[in-house]
Amino acid sequence: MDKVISPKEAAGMVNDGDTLLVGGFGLSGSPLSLIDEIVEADVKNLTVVSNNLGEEGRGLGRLLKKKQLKKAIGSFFTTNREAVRAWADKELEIELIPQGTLAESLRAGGAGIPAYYTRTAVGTDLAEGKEERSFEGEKYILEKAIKGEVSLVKAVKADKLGNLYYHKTAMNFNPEVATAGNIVIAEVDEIVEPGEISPGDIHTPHLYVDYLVVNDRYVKEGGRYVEKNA
Amino acid sequence: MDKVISPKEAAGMVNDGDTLLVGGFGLSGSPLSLIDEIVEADVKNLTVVSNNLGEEGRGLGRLLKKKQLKKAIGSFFTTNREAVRAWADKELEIELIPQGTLAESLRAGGAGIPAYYTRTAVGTDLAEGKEERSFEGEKYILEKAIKGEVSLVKAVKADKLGNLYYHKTAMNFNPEVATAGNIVIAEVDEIVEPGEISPGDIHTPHLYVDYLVVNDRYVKEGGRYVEKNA
Amino acid sequence: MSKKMLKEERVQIAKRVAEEFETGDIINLGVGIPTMIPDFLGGKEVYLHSENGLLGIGPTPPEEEIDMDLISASKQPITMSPGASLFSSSDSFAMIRGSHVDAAVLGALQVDETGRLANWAVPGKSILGVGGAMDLVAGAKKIILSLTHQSKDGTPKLVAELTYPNSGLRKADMVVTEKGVFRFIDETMYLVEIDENITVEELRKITDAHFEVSSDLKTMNQ
Amino acid sequence: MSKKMLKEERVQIAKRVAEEFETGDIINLGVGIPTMIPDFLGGKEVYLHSENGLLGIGPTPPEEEIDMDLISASKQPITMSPGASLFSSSDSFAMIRGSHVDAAVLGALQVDETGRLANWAVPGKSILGVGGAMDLVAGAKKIILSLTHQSKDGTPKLVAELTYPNSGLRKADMVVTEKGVFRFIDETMYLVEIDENITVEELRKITDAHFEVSSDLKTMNQ
Repeated sequence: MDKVISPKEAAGMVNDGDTLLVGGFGLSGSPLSLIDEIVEADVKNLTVVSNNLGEEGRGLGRLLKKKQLKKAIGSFFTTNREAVRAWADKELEIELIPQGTLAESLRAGGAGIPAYYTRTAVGTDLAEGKEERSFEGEKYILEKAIKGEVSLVKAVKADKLGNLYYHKTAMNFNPEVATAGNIVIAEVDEIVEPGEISPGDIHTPHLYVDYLVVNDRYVKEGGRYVEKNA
Repeated sequence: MDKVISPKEAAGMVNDGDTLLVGGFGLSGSPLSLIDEIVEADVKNLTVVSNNLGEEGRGLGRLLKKKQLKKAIGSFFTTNREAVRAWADKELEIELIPQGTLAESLRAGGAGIPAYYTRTAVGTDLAEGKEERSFEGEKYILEKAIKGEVSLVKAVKADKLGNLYYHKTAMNFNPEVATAGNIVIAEVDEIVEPGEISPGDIHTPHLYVDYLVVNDRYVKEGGRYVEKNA
Repeated sequence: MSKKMLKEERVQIAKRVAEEFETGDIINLGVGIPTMIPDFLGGKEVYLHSENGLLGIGPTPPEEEIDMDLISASKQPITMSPGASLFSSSDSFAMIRGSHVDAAVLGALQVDETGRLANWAVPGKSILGVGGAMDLVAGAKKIILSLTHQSKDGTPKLVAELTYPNSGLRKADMVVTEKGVFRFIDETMYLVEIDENITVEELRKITDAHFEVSSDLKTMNQ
Repeated sequence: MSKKMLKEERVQIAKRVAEEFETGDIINLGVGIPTMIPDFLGGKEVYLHSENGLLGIGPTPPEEEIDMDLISASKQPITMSPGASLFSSSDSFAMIRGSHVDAAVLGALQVDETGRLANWAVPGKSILGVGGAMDLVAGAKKIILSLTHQSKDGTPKLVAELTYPNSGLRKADMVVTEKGVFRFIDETMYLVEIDENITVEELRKITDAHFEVSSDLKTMNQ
């Protein structure tokens, strides 16, 4: 039951046209090594579901730069100028989802809930085409679960079984993303023995995690992940 | 911002006819002192939402014995003979909900989700009267959120702000119950200073908790809570 | 039937179900016979999910280490195996409903010849308990039913059509009794293994459900 | 208008919003002016919720203690105050959507005279970012808008009717600008406080929205 594979093997599981679910809030909690590996693997026509597209030329921004993306689904792309330009040039489709709806739809995808109702976005442009329904006199819209072929998450630590521990607010969307992909790959800085992460500290239990990859490209310096050979 | 009140003050917040949401799986994680206090407060016509009704004459079983309950909503009452008898004698209404649906509906109640779809119970007697709908060729039923006037939860530890830490599987329904009541009262064995429970160990953040009550009737002996003066 | 024989039958069933698992499987064990399965896993490392909020049930603790706040879904004291994790009820059932549990081993009152099952209520009696049964039936990747072939009075539990309230639309993948092992393929029941002390003809007499006999019929637990 | 004056205006707004809070309040602060509010809370202990997964934002860390995996929703480095807790995005937005956050202080591009607001998109421009704005508008117990009274070119932001895409059906409870404080009662906008350097008549000239003047009109920040 060894879940540890090489970054290259992990990238090989991503196919042209796949929908990738990717954890992270900006660059924090983003599986940077895995993303770089996918950039090198040259797959294309990908749909990425993630809160942002990393930053310009960093993290998921690299997949955009290399034109491997067909579509981005998330809550905030405005600050990535390349995303804005690619969208304007019709090189990139964008589907905007309120941040909380994005998180809940990913959770629903992992939890066997095909759809749920929310007040968020009722009456706005983002509710267009979505079914509206009242409960106890208030209006809600129906939101569908989000699932994908491959989930990529980043944890600071895993045990060999695949239990994950996230560091502070680098947790963000990772626990939800880890439940909603057919194949779930976790990039981690460190792998320890089972039992070393105590039962109450495990954020993502191992039944969600198919493969572990050790982050081999980035080190944390001065509170930031920087490229090892940069 | 002192959230600590006496058990008597806590029980005084429960009114005749209220719906109480109560944490616990059997007696484990059950707010035993608070329940006893409510038994003495003599309120009646209560609806209790909880996985079980404690055990015969223990925990929520005491509210039943004293005929303070109008209705019980939960997943498993068969092993409480008094509940079975009260139901047969039409002294107690029972609404049966699958355990996972109960947990999810309480979560939905706290999370501002009025309703969601699930496969659980489709085609069974427990789906009677529930709306059925297909998503991608599979059948689901619509389940509504559960909310209540007062939530009663049990944690082993709280800090003064009201952050809660549950002990092992005594967690069970408590985190969900703590989100879904208008008034949320937590019974705890111990209250510590803010910061003593580390940020990653807090199971229920303090924004959910209105009042804290110290368990003054039960002590843990040989791995079981027993009455202090029994 | 003596108590001893019943115990043997239950062991026979538990032993056979245990063979189904592979190292790494996530398994949820219902009450009754399924709770005996861990004793027969041999070297296989599987992970036991308890719907009240734990993945990684360890061995039963000695009396002096019992903590009734560390219990299984059957409310029995347990321990945690290395790598175990704790979570809330909604998180636990998200695992079940979301099909992250590889197999649920459940008892059943009846199973019909297409695999539909009844395991929570008896007609005419009070319906006061369902627990996690319907969530598991709807959500687990594989449903294995473990039950004695007949009820105490000899009534077949493998029936042509359910007379007890069903537990969901989802059908079982496999049925293990002390008399044989059945698998469902395209809603048809196949006998794939049979106890050495019974013939197919004798088995048909105590089985109300129609079943086909696998061309590759084997002897059970051998 | 000089940069200094703009800074003063922003301080004026942040200071006034800070007065709204009581010890114990759970507050979510949007980007821009709202991030200045913590400096003006005085002794009041409030708890700052960050939608990326933290309750209890502490002071900005010194450079040598910055950890870019401990950041606010504006992606700025933060610290944790005693009693802070960490959680995932879905848990964080369950708090917001479920109305467990006492107040959201948001910027706005426009607010109409009934309290409806626009704070995420400009007509004709690409709509590529919404973040948590709509979740907060729909879910927070109280919506306080903090914005400069006019845009840089003098266009009123308090309008009779929105021309920008709205952020939800939910209406604001309060608007604070450097010129005054407005509250909504039954979908009518009331001026309740006014800056000492402007008259009501002058204020009407730079306000497109119709507002009533409170019978109890006070001077702002005094």
